[in-house]
Amino acid sequence: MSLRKIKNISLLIAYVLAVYIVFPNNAYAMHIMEGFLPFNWAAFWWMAMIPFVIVGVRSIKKTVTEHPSLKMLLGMAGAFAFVLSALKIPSVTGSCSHPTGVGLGTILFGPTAMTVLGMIVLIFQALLLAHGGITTLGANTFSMGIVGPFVSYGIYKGCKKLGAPLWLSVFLSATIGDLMTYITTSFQLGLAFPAASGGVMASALKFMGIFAFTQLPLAISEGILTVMVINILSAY
Amino acid sequence: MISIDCYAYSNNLKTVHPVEKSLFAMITMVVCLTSPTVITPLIVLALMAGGIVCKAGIPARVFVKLMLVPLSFLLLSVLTIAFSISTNPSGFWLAQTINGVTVGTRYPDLITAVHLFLRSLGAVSCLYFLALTTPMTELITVLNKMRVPVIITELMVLIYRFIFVFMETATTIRRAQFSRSGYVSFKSSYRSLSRLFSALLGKVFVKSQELYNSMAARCYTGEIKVLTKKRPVSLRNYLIITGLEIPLILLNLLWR
Amino acid sequence: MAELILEAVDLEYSYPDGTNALRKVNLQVQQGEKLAILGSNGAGKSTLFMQFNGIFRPNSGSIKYQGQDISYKSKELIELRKKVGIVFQDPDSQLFSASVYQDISFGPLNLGLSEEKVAERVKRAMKDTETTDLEDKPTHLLSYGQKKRVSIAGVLAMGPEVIIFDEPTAGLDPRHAREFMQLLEKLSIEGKTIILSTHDVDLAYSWSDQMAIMYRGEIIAHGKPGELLMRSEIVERADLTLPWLIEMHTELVKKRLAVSVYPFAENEGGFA
Amino acid sequence: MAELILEAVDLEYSYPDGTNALRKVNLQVQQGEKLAILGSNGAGKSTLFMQFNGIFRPNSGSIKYQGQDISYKSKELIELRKKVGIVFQDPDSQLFSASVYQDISFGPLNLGLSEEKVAERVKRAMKDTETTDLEDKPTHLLSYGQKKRVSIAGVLAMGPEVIIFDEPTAGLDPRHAREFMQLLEKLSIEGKTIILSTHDVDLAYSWSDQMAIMYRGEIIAHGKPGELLMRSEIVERADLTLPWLIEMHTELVKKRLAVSVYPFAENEGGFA
Repeated sequence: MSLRKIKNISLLIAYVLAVYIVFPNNAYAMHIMEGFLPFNWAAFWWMAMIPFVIVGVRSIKKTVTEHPSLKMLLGMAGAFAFVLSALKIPSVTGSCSHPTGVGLGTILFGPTAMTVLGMIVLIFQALLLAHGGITTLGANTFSMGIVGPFVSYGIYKGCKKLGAPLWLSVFLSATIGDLMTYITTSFQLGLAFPAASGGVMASALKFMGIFAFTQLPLAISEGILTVMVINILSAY
Repeated sequence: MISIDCYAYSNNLKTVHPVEKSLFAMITMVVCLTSPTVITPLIVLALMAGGIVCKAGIPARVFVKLMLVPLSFLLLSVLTIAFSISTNPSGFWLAQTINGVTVGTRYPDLITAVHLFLRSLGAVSCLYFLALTTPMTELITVLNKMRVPVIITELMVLIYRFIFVFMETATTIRRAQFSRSGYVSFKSSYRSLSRLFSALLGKVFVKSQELYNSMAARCYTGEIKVLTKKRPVSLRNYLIITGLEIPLILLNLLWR
Repeated sequence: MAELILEAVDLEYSYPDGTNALRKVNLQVQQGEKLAILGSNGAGKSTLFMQFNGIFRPNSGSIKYQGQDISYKSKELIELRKKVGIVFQDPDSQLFSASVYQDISFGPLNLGLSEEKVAERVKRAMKDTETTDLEDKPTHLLSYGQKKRVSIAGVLAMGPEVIIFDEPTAGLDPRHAREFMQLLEKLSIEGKTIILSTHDVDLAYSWSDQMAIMYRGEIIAHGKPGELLMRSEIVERADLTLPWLIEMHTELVKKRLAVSVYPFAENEGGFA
Repeated sequence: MAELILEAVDLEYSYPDGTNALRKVNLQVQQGEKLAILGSNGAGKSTLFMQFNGIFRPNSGSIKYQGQDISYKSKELIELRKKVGIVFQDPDSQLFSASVYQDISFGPLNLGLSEEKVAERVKRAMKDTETTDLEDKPTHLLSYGQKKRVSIAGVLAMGPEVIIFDEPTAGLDPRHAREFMQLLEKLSIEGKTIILSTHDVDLAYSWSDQMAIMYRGEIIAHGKPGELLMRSEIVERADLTLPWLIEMHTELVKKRLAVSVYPFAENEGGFA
């Protein structure tokens, strides 16, 4: 083995170890923390979020006037999503992660409702657990409450149309929904902090690379788990 | 159950009007975010630490522990910004070239990273000031005053209440699973968790119907109206906020 | 005192999934009465209660409030629910807000009262249920007994004439159950009509002045508690046990140590 | 019979939020014993139980199983939990699987047994708890009493030596409570050691052969039930009520109608 190869391998090991030390539980890696985005970008993502929230509010209002008991159901679904995200799931690499519940929620309640619920859950995560933040709420809602659910929903519907079995549609929708959330966040960070050479793309790729270690296994674990839950639910 | 939440109901500032606390926290946060210098975040950090520990009476140990929560995200992201990989070894301040690929940090990136690090910590301390001193139920009424759509605040009321109900259920189910040797292997962990999730979800459906019935029994007709106890408005507090913010804003402006 | 306030006439009800929950239920409740409805789990007690303030609508038969069939139009329903309050068994599915004060104010606000009136009512209800010092605590930090008291306050604040309690002492330890019964006594003295369901025969016996026994969706007996419980065949059919006072008495009568009238006047019984 | 199976030594425990839950708890449980732990809500009964199979770890002091300090390494914990099973109070949180069969098989499957072995155990446990005909039913359609039985089956299927029941009769109507006590008797005859918590003094008195009284995280008395309950100051301090047999006896002694030994031998008491 050449010296170079050893150096490369040891660099990789150092990276893995570093991630393990920094992320003992992979806690909420993909919520951009309070104050991390520059003011302009924080404001931009807030603006980007608002139209989607308005659409979500309208659609919820409509369903709720037709079926008043759905308000309680939505409220409890939101609480459920919060509790879900506070539980650790064993990741396929052997460590632990927190599920996002985006895939499950979208399949059950649709993407527009998930935008509003997602935003509220993110507010509570910021204020009760200090994961994410108020200024970064727009950016986080955009990735977790808008991109994630809509991608999940599209894939779920698309797969069903193509005649894929339920488990596959559910798995792909939850896994890819999760991955898209993380890719969006990487781009948000890349946009705010472009690299001196290579710009936004280089920076986004850098963030993707760093978080891949925690996010890829999480996405797969969550996919598996969502399939198992949907299986139990559809059996009874 | 959630320590931040517990302190919000038991700290010395809990009777201060929620609008005053929100204003103070949010203005300071914006000031911190827009600061061109590392001095402002440091002052903000000290100010909030003082407010949380001395005024609100929250143990310093708790505050320090909470400040460590976002540290994993912060360190990893800040390092990502500080270090870059490139095939062009020029312009690096500190670097290591292996195989034609250079890993290292450039001076401006390093400055950005340090600034970012402090700014985030300053902003987080503002968030903590708000979260640790203001009960969530009162924050929701502040949102009401800000004309946030009613449906959002209504959902927030319900979600906040039932977070704790479901958390308790989840905890008892988990204990029951542990006592029957759940989570002992990889396979059993997935089995345990998927059942925990679906059992909880089942509860969501049952409980929401029960809640609807019991609210209907109390004349619920579609809108969740509640009365919140009014907190006294203090002119003195507004003066303090102004007195603290103006120098900080001036510092930001003069630095440019 | 002998005025009919609430009445179920030939009530039939089955759940949407087809479960037969109530079968030809007839029941009269007098104003100011203390009525205990005894029955095992699943006998139909809770389902009957949901009929009393119009949450469920009977398949046939009717509910009368002060002699009039209740209407299921939303305005009249609100009038009814103002008069007939239900305290549900599980406070965790009744309390919707984390703030005690907010939760209690919900009912009176729905009645369209002014904010001052509501504030006054909330204060009064908190005083009556001794929850005033819980005001600033979030619901999730309260004990089970405290939550129970808050949920009662939420109903009291609406100023109902009839208060229905679904299994009120389930999950309470003896001391809290005793405190709860004292609160009930107070309400009764104030002139409220009180209906409660329980499967604790001792409690029902010592507290109530009327008793109904339900079994599988039917009311199989209704009358004075002492008379009812002396008929041990009914008690056994309803999957209940005899109260110890009566059990003791029966033993003593067998051994010719006591005379065969029913033991003690009501409200002098054992625990509770 | 006189062999120690489970022991708590100077156990101290406080919850992460600082609540002091257990204070210097010492308790010995003999093999094959029927131990009732009495106490009001929040006395620390459930917290103590969670220590017995290692779900909570004491701040100081220790739990001994068959004379050895228990270890908190995951392998040894599995061994311990195989021996010491807990049936939790709320069957809804114990039944987390969709069907009865799935739920009962959860424990044995986690022990890594072969499918045949698991099937055999499940069958046996269903027979013992008379739930065989519920096998394919979804758990949410069961009645409260059935849920309770299934949750016991889930623990029995793991083949424990010691079975702990947290408030087993809470929420059960008298008939189901009676059936449950019969099941307990059967398990006891098979040689299982049984611990249960309750605030029903009558039940504890008539069933147990050892009794401990907990109050605010401490065990304030431990001994034979008859002797313990004659000391009314303890019972009152623990916010409990006297069993009616003893209450009656005390009254009779006062009126000089009976002699002052404690009434009836244990296991001959009233209801249950």
